[in-house]
Amino acid sequence: MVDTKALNPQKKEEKRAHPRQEELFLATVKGKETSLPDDLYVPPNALEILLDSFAGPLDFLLYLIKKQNLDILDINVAKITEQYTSYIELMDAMQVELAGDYLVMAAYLAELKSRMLLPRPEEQTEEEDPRAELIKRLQEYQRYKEAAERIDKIPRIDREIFAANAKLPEFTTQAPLIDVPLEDLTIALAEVLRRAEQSHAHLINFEELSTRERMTQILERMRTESFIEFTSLFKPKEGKIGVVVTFLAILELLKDSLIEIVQSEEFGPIHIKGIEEVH
Amino acid sequence: MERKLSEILEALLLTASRPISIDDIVRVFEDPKPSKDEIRKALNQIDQDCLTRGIELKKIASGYRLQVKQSLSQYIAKLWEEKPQKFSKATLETLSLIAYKQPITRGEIEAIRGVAVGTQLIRGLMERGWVKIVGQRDVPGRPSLYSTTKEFLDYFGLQHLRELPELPSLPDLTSIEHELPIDEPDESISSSKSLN
Amino acid sequence: MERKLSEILEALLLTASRPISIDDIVRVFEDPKPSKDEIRKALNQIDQDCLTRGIELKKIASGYRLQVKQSLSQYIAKLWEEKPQKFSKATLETLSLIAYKQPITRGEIEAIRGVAVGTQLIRGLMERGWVKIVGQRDVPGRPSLYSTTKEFLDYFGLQHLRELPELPSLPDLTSIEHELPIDEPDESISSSKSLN
Repeated sequence: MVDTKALNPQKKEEKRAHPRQEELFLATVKGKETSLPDDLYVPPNALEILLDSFAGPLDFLLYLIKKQNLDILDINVAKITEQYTSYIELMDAMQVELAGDYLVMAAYLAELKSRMLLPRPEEQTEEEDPRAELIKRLQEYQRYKEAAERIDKIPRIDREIFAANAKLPEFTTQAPLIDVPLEDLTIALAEVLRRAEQSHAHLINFEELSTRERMTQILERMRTESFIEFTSLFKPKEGKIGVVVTFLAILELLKDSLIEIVQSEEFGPIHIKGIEEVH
Repeated sequence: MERKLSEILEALLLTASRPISIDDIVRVFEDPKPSKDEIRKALNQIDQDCLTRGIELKKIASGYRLQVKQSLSQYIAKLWEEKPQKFSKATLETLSLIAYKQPITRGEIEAIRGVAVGTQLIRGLMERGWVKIVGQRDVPGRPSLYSTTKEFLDYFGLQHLRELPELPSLPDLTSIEHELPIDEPDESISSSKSLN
Repeated sequence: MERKLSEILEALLLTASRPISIDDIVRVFEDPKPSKDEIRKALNQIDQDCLTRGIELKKIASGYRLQVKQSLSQYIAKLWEEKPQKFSKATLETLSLIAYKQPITRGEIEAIRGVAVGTQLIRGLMERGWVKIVGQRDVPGRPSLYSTTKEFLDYFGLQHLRELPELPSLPDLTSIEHELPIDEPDESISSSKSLN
């Protein structure tokens, strides 16, 4: 059962054209159909919640609780959690960030409700209403969330700003440009792999370097020849290993759709050629 | 000479792969070095010439940069083979917290965002050169204090932090106390609007 | 229009990291596309304008490119000497990924590193002559494939890529479970030694 649904992503585009949300989002509060307030930003693909007393995006539910139009004690937090879980399943990898946001919201609600339900210990009587604390935190977060959205709109390098570069002339410098010991390179790679290992938890296999080198050599040759006879790629003096390496390199390039293998007639010579650029 | 100087400056700007400052420029010359004023004049000359060109001279935090006029960036995007990088919400929010509240510790960022900030995320920001450690807060654990860098401003084409978009103001806390009708515009918002 | 076209072309030439052909240029436009003749005219215009600039238009086999006039090379060299750029961790990691995993796209590098790779970073490696584009991967966007160059091998005194130091083997996933003391030999290693 999946009673959550992601809002149509194309609403994002519509939103751009019409900054106000107009009638795009609707919610039902205590059986009454309600349009969303203008000052509430509901992201595309918002998590929609379906409860007895409320149906609509979670963003709006939180908004109502903030404004005390809805009592947190009336809210079935367990149901929200359940719907959140199925929502995550719906979201593809791209939206995981958004899903994380809703986890935060759901957690707030759960925490808030549990605190409201528990009898308050005597010595904490002057403690603030947990709702006020929640509101303060949400508001502070809201400010920076909006600030982040504004920063995201500033023109930036490689998106709206493109730095102009011309090719360097030939030149020689007295001073050595940089000094990189070879080990640094390996250490750097070991480091990046270790991190990749930690974050992805899967092995990244590195093919034999000689195969990689051969792939580069073949690609380079194709820049000038574009049509190479298959057999000319093999150098007898490289021996069996050389043949295997070259063959593996060809298979890799084929797999990556970087080359094609063609034969104009049966038993005719085999050629490899680059993939035609599609215009 | 004037003409010649602007040619040299153009060549420098187009090959530095980074913004260059007037000091950078001065250092390139043997004696007699051009004065800073002469350099500024030549930069103005370039700026003028750019009116009929595809590029423009932009002054940003760490110096000057020649960049494609923004009205033409649509064409560049077509030729550009890599999709522009999108930043995750987590990255943008962390970056904006550091930008607006610097210097700030990771704990303070986490307190506002309500979720943990991954080491990977901060490391990524530091590696891009947008964020740096500027000190330690004098509390137990001595957590690092983060600030944004000139490169951060360069990346967004800004000269100063104050050019960042204004931080949204906090809604009035007292107005939340009283119940508001759902389907009518929120009073607190309309009153805060009148402040702007 | 003439003027405008040459502005667009200049912008394209100054942002492409490779020479661009007239076909490349045509592709950038929506209908009505400029004719090849119009493009050639606009290129001529740029060539003319460059007489008083620091750059010149060059036609080479694979297309056109704008490059700094050779006569200004002494200043460029000075700028490069001035700041003997230190290789950042990001640059080293990118370079090592290109070396060990070539041919590789920028997206693939980013996927492994977990953070974005700036355009300038790759440009820097290409300008230094250590990295070059050897093709385009046949996927949407046709991202460039990067490989290391002969100069790269020369710099490190290598004849072949396979002479690069062997990669430290990745930690065995199962062995990560239990922590091992650093200064004592790993059991698995000592047991494999006994086989020799």
